[in-house]
Amino acid sequence: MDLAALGDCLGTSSCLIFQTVGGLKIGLLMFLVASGLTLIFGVLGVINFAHGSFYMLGAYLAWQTMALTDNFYLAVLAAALGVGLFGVLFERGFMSRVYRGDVLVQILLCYAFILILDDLVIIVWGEEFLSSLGIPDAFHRPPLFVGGAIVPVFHLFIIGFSTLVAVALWLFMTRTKWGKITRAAEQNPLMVSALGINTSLLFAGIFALGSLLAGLGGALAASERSISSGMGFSVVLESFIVTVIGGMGSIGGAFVAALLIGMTRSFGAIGFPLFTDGLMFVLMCLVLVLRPQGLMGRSGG
Amino acid sequence: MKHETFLKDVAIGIGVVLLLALLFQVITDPGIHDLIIKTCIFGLFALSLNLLVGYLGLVAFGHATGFATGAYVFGLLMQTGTWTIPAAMGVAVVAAAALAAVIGAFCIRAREIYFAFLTLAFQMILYSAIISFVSLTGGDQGLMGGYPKPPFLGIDLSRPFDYYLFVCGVTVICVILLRQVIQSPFGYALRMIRDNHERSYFLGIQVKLYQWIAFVIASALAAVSGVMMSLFVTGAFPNFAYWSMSAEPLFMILLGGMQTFLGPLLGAFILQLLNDLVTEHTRYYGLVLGLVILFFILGLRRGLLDVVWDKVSDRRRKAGTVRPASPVTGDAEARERS
Amino acid sequence: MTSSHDGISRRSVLKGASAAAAAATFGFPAIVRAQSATSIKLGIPTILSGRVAQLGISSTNAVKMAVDEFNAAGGLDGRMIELLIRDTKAKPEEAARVVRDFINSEGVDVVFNCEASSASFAVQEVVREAGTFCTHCCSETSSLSADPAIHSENSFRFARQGIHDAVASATYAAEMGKKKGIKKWMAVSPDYAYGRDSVEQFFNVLQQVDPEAEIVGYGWPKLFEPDYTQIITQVLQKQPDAVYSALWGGDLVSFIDQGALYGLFSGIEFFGINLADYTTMSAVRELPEGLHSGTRYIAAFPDTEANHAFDAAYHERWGDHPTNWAWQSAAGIDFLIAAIKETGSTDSGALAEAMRGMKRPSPFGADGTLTMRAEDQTVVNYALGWGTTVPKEPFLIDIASTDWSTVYEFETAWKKSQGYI
Amino acid sequence: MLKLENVHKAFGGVIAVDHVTLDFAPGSLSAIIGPNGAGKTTLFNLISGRIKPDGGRVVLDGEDIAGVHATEIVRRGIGRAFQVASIFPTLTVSEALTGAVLSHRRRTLTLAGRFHRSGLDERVSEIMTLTGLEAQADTLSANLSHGDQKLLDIALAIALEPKLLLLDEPTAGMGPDERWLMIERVQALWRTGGMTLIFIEHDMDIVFKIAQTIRVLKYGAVLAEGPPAAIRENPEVIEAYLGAPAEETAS
Repeated sequence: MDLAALGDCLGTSSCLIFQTVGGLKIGLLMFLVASGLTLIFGVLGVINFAHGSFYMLGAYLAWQTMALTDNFYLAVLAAALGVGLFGVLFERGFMSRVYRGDVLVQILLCYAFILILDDLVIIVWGEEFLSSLGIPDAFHRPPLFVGGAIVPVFHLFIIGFSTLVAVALWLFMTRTKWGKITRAAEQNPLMVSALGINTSLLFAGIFALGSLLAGLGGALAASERSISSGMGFSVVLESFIVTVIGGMGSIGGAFVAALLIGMTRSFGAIGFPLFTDGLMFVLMCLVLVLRPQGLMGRSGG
Repeated sequence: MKHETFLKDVAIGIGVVLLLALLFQVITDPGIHDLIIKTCIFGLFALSLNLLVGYLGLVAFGHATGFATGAYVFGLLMQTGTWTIPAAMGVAVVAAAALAAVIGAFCIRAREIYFAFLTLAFQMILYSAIISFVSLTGGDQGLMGGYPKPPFLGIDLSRPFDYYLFVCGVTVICVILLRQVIQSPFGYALRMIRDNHERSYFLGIQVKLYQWIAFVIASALAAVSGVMMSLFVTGAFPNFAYWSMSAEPLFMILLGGMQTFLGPLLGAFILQLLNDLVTEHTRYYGLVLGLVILFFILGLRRGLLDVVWDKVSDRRRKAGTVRPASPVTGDAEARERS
Repeated sequence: MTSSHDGISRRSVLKGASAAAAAATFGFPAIVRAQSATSIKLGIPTILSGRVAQLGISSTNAVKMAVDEFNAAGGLDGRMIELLIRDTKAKPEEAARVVRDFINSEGVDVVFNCEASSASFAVQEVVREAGTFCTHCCSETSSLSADPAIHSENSFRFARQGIHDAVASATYAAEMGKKKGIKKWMAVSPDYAYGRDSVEQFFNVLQQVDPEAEIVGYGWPKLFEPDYTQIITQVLQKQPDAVYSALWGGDLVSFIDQGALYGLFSGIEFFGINLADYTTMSAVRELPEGLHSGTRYIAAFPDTEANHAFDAAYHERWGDHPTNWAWQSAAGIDFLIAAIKETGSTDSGALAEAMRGMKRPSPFGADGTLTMRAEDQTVVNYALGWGTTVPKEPFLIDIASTDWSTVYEFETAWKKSQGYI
Repeated sequence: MLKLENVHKAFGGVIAVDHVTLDFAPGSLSAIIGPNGAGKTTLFNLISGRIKPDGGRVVLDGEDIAGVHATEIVRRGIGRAFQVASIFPTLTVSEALTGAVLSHRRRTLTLAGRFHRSGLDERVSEIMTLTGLEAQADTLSANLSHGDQKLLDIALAIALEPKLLLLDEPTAGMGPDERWLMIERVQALWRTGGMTLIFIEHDMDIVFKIAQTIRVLKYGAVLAEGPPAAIRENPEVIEAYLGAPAEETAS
């Protein structure tokens, strides 16, 4: 523990900017993935424990597209759509069969997919890790210097893009017909089916959207992270923590929680360098014990 | 009258231990011995978890907390070189129970998926602690360098037969105890809570207290299996506390069946066998295991022993000689319907 | 990606050249099966699945090459080596079970251990009890051989060691420090035993050879950490002259890629002990100029015909380059076969006796030879050095090799400080 | 024996029970009626400890039990059955009742000894006879008919030998003949058990036939109380409640 260092950091503008921008980037990337998890939980009431593997799949698909086309944006798009499609197949073919089963069956079904996907990517892409996608040419420029801190241009892009996605999600949920139906389904699924809305279609759609977000997160993260089998697990745990802290099913909550975790990691790395992971779990336990519905969740969950 | 069934269980238990001892002499392949040992260790681990999952309806995803605590406390005590095996074992189990008492007090406040992941979160904190507390735990390398296994009561656990019989015996004792818990009035109260916790409150059953006690008992038994595992490897390793160690007994429960008392034990056997056979032939063990799980979830829809039991009771039901559900097993269909 | 998977099956390996040889000897291939009854059995526990599968596979690849050659040459008076390779999924308790199974059920003559550290200790416990002959080919943790408490008469380590590397790194770093005026050091290393030991031993030796070296900070990402942003920003703020890192594989690649976005390597000298590795080097997107690396396995070092030949043969058969684990396993199997030939037996006591102090020509030796040091039964005098990385083959240039007499000197001091001698 | 004094409960601004003061005499049989949403079930939940009142006192035999935990209230002698039969699907009738009897005798925390019907058999058979469930002793609760499930729910409460029994619409979801059978059993239980009984009921014929006193709730407040004859004549009740009996009784 090094609280003095943390204090020093909070007192200098360069350190503050350094850690804040870093925390924002980490947090927003986390939000992309976690928002998918929380969206699916909100409507379908299941935790897609295989969500991290979807993230991994996104990274691999992006890498493959990149290898074929050498176009970063196309790679990200292909990963998002590809994983979205995979999500639909997963939901229709497997998950929808266990909605009425108990939690154990749902967890194990997802876990089976974690195992299968981890091996499948090895069979297809080999057991060696793959290099990152690299950043698009437009961002190949020296980093900016802001108040004594260094800020990579590409991080600004990630921050901007993720924020855009967050805003788009928010607009979708509040301004569109399907968004309203989604929120209604979170409150009362029976009512939605009573209204004559095809819930199977709705569920598949939500799963597609949630998976798409995981794929998108995976592809974007792969721009600067190496890709390997098993990379999804730490991600699903983090996403779950974000989901719990924010309130299961709450997109806004996930946004706040992801930023909170991002900042915890960023500043925690200075104050508690060896316990940043533990810190996340402690935070989650605190929330579960003190406010089980999460920061922005509805009560009674 | 009251003790008759317990004595019957004890008699069966003694019979099983004798049979296993005989098996050791008849089948001399140590690979089979190891298979039985690991089935016992993991079987007890899974059975203890099933007290929560099957009999109480609490899906705990952090059951390895007890397992790892048992293994580490035992291993650390043995490494001092001054402890006897039974004493160290006792302390390890009590330590795990005490830890479970604290963790359980928090976890039982949460329901369903929250409970599952809260137990997982506590386990991951333990894992982080084991990894970071290098001076005590050896960090990621685990408790290395082995420890002496001083003989007690004429039992020398460094001899294969002694260790084999020790594991079999301890497992059988724990299974009898667990069966006693399940068949006791307390065990029935657990079933009532699983079926309908709301109604249980209004019958005067303090639901949370019962859940907490069951949580502590299950963790203590998990610690026993952890101790036996520590003896198997003469050490303890952080992956005992890793999340995947908690997933294993859930598989076993799924494979063997959660409605039948010994289902998880069968599940442990299947998983060990699967592990041994599959890893000999392919390194895509995960793929195979994943497909097996899918088959059980979507194809069979319950564990193997449950299937067998349902078949048997179906036939007897048709013959009109048996009531629809055994008090031991509950009834899977009825539970699905509810 | 490229290796064949046939070697995984229980009793495979007597194939290809060896099968041809057997057929030539006995007239028909069916005899291969019967022959295996008297074969020399090697049980290999290793990691074939998960994130580090590549390492385990490369280990077994190297072993298969030597074994096929041995069998093709007629084995030991017709006794062929049979390989039993099992995936232990990097779990120590699984390694213990597999090794017990090897010894008790399969009756292996030798446990050829290709496990990482913690599983190696579990394997050591089993073979120590059973008395089986064992070679550890992958664990770099010094205490495995240095600590007398876990010593076994029949266990030999064929792997580089943390303390040796630390001496090599520190002497090189001190020299570079003088040349480039490096005073302030920082460490970025994975938060597990290997990463911590590596840093501790490096700084320990560094401060002895360069008393002016100052340590300004540590960054401890966890193993398999995907995102290094918070570590990188810390480094930038501490402004050290140089960073020492024991990161490896995909983690190291991610760190370099992410650090490059910040221009991290333009003002800071980077010393990555595990960088010059074929897999890693070919995965880094854009390698910054002038990074320093230790030698893991690289065909360019030692720059000898024998070493290039090994790389070429490996590449031809497996379509890939050897890894650090591959050369260590190759050395292990070479010594083992030599011991088998020398004693004409597979008795563990006899093999151990032959092994102790054995010195053999080897592509991986510092002076063309490797020595199995008798006192602690670990390999020494392997090629050890540091150089500067370049983005293309040979990947590492200006390599300075380490003087083993210096290594011995510091190693002895270290052993004393640990209470091992 | 049970007094409600100024009991108040609101759910996020919506008043469910509005300063209710009621007195139930020992051994009485009273009905609570009122339109849907009048706060009847909420009142039961407040008495039985399922929820805590925002204000007021719930006095049982001179002791305030407001805010006391449900299990403790059960121990003090209040049993209840639910509008939707609340039973244990995977237990047989006799097992469930054995569990309830064991709980009443505070033996469910016992780890020693077996869960045995012997020894308890007498009491369990007695309850089954009282409730007419003898024939179903070994039937799985989930497989019982709707009416029997309601009976079992009541039987579970009876097993606790309550001083005060709360029945929430014992005849809900039953056909006309079944209703009368049920209500006769309830009446018989009350007579033999010597307990105080309060029940919520929508069927006015039943209410007026068997209740000694009737309390009418509306919007959470007590609109009227008194013997059936008085209630029948009460103009406020007629206007507010009986004025539209067809819809209400049908619901």
